[in-house]
Amino acid sequence: MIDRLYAYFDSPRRQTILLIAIVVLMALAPLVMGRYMTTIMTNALLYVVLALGLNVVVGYAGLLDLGYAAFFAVGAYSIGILTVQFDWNFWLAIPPALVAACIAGVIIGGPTLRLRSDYLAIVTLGFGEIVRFGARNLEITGRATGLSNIPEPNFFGYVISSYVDFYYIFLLLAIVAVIASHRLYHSRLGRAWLYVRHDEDAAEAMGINRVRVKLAAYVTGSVFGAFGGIFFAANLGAISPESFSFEQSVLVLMAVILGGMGKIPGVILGAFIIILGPELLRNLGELRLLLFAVVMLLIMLLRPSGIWPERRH
Amino acid sequence: MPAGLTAPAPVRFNAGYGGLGMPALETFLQAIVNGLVLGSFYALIALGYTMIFGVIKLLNFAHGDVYMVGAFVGFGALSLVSGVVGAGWTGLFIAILISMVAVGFLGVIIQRVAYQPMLSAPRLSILITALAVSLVLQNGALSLTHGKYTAFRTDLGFGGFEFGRLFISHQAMVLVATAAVLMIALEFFVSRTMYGRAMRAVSIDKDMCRLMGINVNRVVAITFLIGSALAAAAGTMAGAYYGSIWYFMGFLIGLKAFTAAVIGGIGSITGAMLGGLILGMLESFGTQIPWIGSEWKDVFTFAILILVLVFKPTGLLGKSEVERM
Amino acid sequence: MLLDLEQVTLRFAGNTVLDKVDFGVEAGSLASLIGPNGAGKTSLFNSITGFYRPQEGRIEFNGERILRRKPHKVTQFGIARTFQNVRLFREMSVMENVMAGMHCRTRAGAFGAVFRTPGQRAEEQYIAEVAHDCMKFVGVDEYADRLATNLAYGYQRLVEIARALATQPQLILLDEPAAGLNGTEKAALVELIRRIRDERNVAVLLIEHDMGLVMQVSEHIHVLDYGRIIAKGTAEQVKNDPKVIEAYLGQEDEEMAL
Amino acid sequence: MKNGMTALASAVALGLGLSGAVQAQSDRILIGVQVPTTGSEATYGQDMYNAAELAAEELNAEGGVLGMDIELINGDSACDPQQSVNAAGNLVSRGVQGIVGGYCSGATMPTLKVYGDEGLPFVITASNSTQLIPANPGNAFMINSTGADQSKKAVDFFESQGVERLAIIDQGDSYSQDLADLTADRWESMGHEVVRETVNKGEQDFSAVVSNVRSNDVDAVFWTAYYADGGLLIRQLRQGGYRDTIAVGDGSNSPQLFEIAGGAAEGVYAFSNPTAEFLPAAASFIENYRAEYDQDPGPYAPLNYDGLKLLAWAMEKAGTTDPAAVVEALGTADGESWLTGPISFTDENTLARSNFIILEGEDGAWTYFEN
Repeated sequence: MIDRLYAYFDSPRRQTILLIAIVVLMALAPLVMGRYMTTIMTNALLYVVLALGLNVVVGYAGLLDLGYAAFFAVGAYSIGILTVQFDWNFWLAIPPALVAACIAGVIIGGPTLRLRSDYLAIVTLGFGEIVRFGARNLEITGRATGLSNIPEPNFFGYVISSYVDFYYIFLLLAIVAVIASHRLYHSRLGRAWLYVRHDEDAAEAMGINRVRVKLAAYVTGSVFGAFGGIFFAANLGAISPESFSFEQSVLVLMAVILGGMGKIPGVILGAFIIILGPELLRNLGELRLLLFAVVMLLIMLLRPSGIWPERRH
Repeated sequence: MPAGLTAPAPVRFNAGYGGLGMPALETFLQAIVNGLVLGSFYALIALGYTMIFGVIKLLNFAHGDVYMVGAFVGFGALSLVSGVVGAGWTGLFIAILISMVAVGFLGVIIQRVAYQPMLSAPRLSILITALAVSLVLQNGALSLTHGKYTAFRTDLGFGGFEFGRLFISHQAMVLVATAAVLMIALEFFVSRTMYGRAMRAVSIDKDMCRLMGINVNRVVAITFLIGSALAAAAGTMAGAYYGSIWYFMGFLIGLKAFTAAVIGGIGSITGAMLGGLILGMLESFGTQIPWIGSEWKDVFTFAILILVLVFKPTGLLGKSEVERM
Repeated sequence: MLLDLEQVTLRFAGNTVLDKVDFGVEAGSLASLIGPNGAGKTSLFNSITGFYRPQEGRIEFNGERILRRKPHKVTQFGIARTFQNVRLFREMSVMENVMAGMHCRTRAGAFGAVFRTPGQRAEEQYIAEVAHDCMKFVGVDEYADRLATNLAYGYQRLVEIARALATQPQLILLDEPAAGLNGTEKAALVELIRRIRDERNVAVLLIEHDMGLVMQVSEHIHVLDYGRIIAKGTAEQVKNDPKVIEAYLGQEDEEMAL
Repeated sequence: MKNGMTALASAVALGLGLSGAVQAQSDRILIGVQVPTTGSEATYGQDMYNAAELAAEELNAEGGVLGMDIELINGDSACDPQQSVNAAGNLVSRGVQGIVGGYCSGATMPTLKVYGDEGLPFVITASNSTQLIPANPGNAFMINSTGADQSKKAVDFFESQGVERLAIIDQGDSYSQDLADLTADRWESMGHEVVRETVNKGEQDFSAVVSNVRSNDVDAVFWTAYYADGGLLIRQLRQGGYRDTIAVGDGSNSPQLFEIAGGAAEGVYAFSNPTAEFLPAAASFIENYRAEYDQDPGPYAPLNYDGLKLLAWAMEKAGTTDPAAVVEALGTADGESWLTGPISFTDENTLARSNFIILEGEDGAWTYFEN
């Protein structure tokens, strides 16, 4: 049944129509959604951006990254530090934040890419925790309390402030992230990620610089994460280290896995499930995380390519 | 109220040891004792990582949580037997044994249900599966305990030996001794028994073992049984020693024990023991360095992990992997 | 000499796999490397292409020192290879497989991809053209959109050659390209190897157990035994070399069917 | 069963949220209770929720507020910033007219903006980090004494005990770091010595901290974070041979500290907000609470009880549930005595009078030590 549904939407034309329909619906949604629903959807859209970013690393390049929240944190804290501690303009602070994320990507990726995949996973986890401990213990990051009073971005005189404004910002970000993911996938670099993931040696024999290609995946992923973090910080107006915990990394990873690694629509679906699911089950309390964990395990055992897997003939 | 707690404050030594009141020797010895205790926990858990990695080349993310489950099973067992034998040393030893057996089998079940079907899948898939198992155990315990700390009460008391400022509790001594006995028993098992030798053979070449008629599946199962049982023993002892258990207790220590296994050389049993001790000592002494505040302690451990993995991934006693292709 | 090896020595854990190998391939020539099993033929390939790092010696390609260079660098210099047991990107299409070869001849990165810059689009077009050309050259163009894993074994071998050609090499190393092929396919392979040299002016170095095929295509044959070159010359010269006969007599299997 | 029903109810509410118009019905007043009813601090949170429920029942029994019944909505913050923002959004969407609660300062912080945007009255009953003060848009009122008050209490106490070198240990979260910073500054400014330590949440082994405490020869240890890890620390301090004074902040004033620390918690001091058993006015509260929930009220129950009553009082005083009017009315609280003592506010909307008391651990329970 479900497979036939996917098959139906396998044609690019139908996919485009479906996509446009979804975008139009999403754009109109705040007219009928209450504040709560809009907030949750904003959160889901943030996760779409993060999950698509992690998907570049895990889904495309096949590198298990358990510290993705670190990139998210670098984006959020760069903006926070520049605007709060140094009184920079929000928009001016974005380029340095992105540069910081790229540097973080190189620092984390660089020395570790020679490692075998399971070591890589644990090292990224360690880096993620180091970033969080750093944020918690440094003066410039506001220590455990974090940074508050991050100014609301001013867009040519219009102050982006209400929850609806941020909904549209994240909708825009998500659309850009989808387009960017799609274009990356169908590019020289995107193919190189797949080559390296499938067979490193054969890829190298084809003249592909394995380390460089993987590094590009980390840096690309970190830029996605940083964009998410930048607007996350602007939206909440305050950030603290606990938002960038290991659990956050795991949730984003779950979104990628649930939806199906590598496939854009699947990852989007995964992000929505990860955010909307728990809200629907809010009163399940702790059980919801257990539920997610069990679902994740079952997916790995029974349908390892996710709910909406990558299809190839 | 336990004896000794209300004793008047001891006479203070005058500062004169670089600002430290405590004589350097005693500080040093105390750090060794602390390092031994920590190292025993790390080593017991690291053994599981290393053994499982040896036979199926899997980094078992769930191992830290097996330790946590071990603590809860030990707690349950102690509650059951304390009515009969009390919550003293006897009760605790029985609880440890029960926990080891029960959790050992849990390890085998995990291996059969979650890992066995994934052995031929891509590496990324089995890693994620291991992560999922870890999350299931963690959140299962979270749901059962509602995320609260469970007090692990024993009648062991707070007694100990005191030499000046150096203080060694009875519990710490028994703990280190128990860990040592378990490790010696393991060493004996691996080097002298048939299954132990089979285990080493499987870790070198699985296909060859199959040809030679070794039941590889059984060897893998026994490895999980022993690895998990050791973690369960560590978990129960930690519960009794620290006095409380909770669902998240396996996360950090799991990471650290993994670090210990890596330092010693993953795949090497002696390496895991050595690595555990070294990491325990490093942490114990590292945090005495005045300019590394205790808030940076875990960063210190992670930094060691990353440095070792990047610069000497084979660890101290590990064998280098066969060249590619 | 296009490729020139001098005194190359490779050891693994105390075993000497290659022992002071002197060896060369001329531009635009057809050469073969033969020898009994375990003689070190594939090790020699791996040493040339950077997968192994010989401890001693000198390897030059076009006058450029390539010893201990990374594999992708060696490919960039103009040496392409295939693998003994076909290593295609199995879950990707034939087209995508062949496009892999173009990676080292193009340069667009993430920025170009995301913003679809004119340069990037022109480059994608170029990649597609070259890939088509290479698929056509080996005769797999009709399968361009098939998954590599769904192709018959013989075709997979051809795709691998097309992929190697797409790196635009001056020298191509084929590791047992005829293994697992039937008679007709072998004949076509001989034809293809000749065309690679004649039409593309690419030198070919072959490892092959099928002596018939080797004798048919090779202009130069090098014989490796226990990590040493024991003989070199034309097919006739090698066939009658007593050292070669002795080496092959040592192991009494199919290889003797000269 | 109850959980299942509320799950269903909230799923329905979510559906309604989609269709937009969730308006408060005019015959009742919706009040959000933002406390952690799940997660590691759930014990405290559930307790606070119960107390608010008790207060609401009493008010409704007396005819309600402005003639309308009060209805509570649980906004579980789980002591987690992101979850609490979602919960706050949920409360606002469902049309609450005021909020009581706020337990973990870190989780309370980001919700200030959510309620501030709507101008809703927010009575903060437990969170007391001084970091909340500058972030308050003006609609929030703190009825728990702040960390500044507590640090003052603590410093006075240590001074009276003749302490010279004080070890201050926090847990690296907003609340405990704030209290530790304030206390350290004050203690140093008085010319004494401070040894600062931090333990990481989730860590079981505190031997490094214990060694540092012992080797630095401190006269007293002050733990500024929550009871769960506090119990571990106290136990290990005693196990490690430390015998001088130990005191804990108001995050550790739970009876459960004794469960975890065992005998080691004997003689430990706690700075505490007024807990029910030591409040003269609270006798009937305790009785009612026990009757209703079959357990003792925890340390923050009276504050949350007062919080709800105070909000109701402000609505009565304003004569309307209009948020701006209620906020203004709250500001005029005049020092009338409530369960936890007199409540009036400073210019910063914090409690004008410190209400901290000191408790001492004795025979496995807290006893009153001094005011």
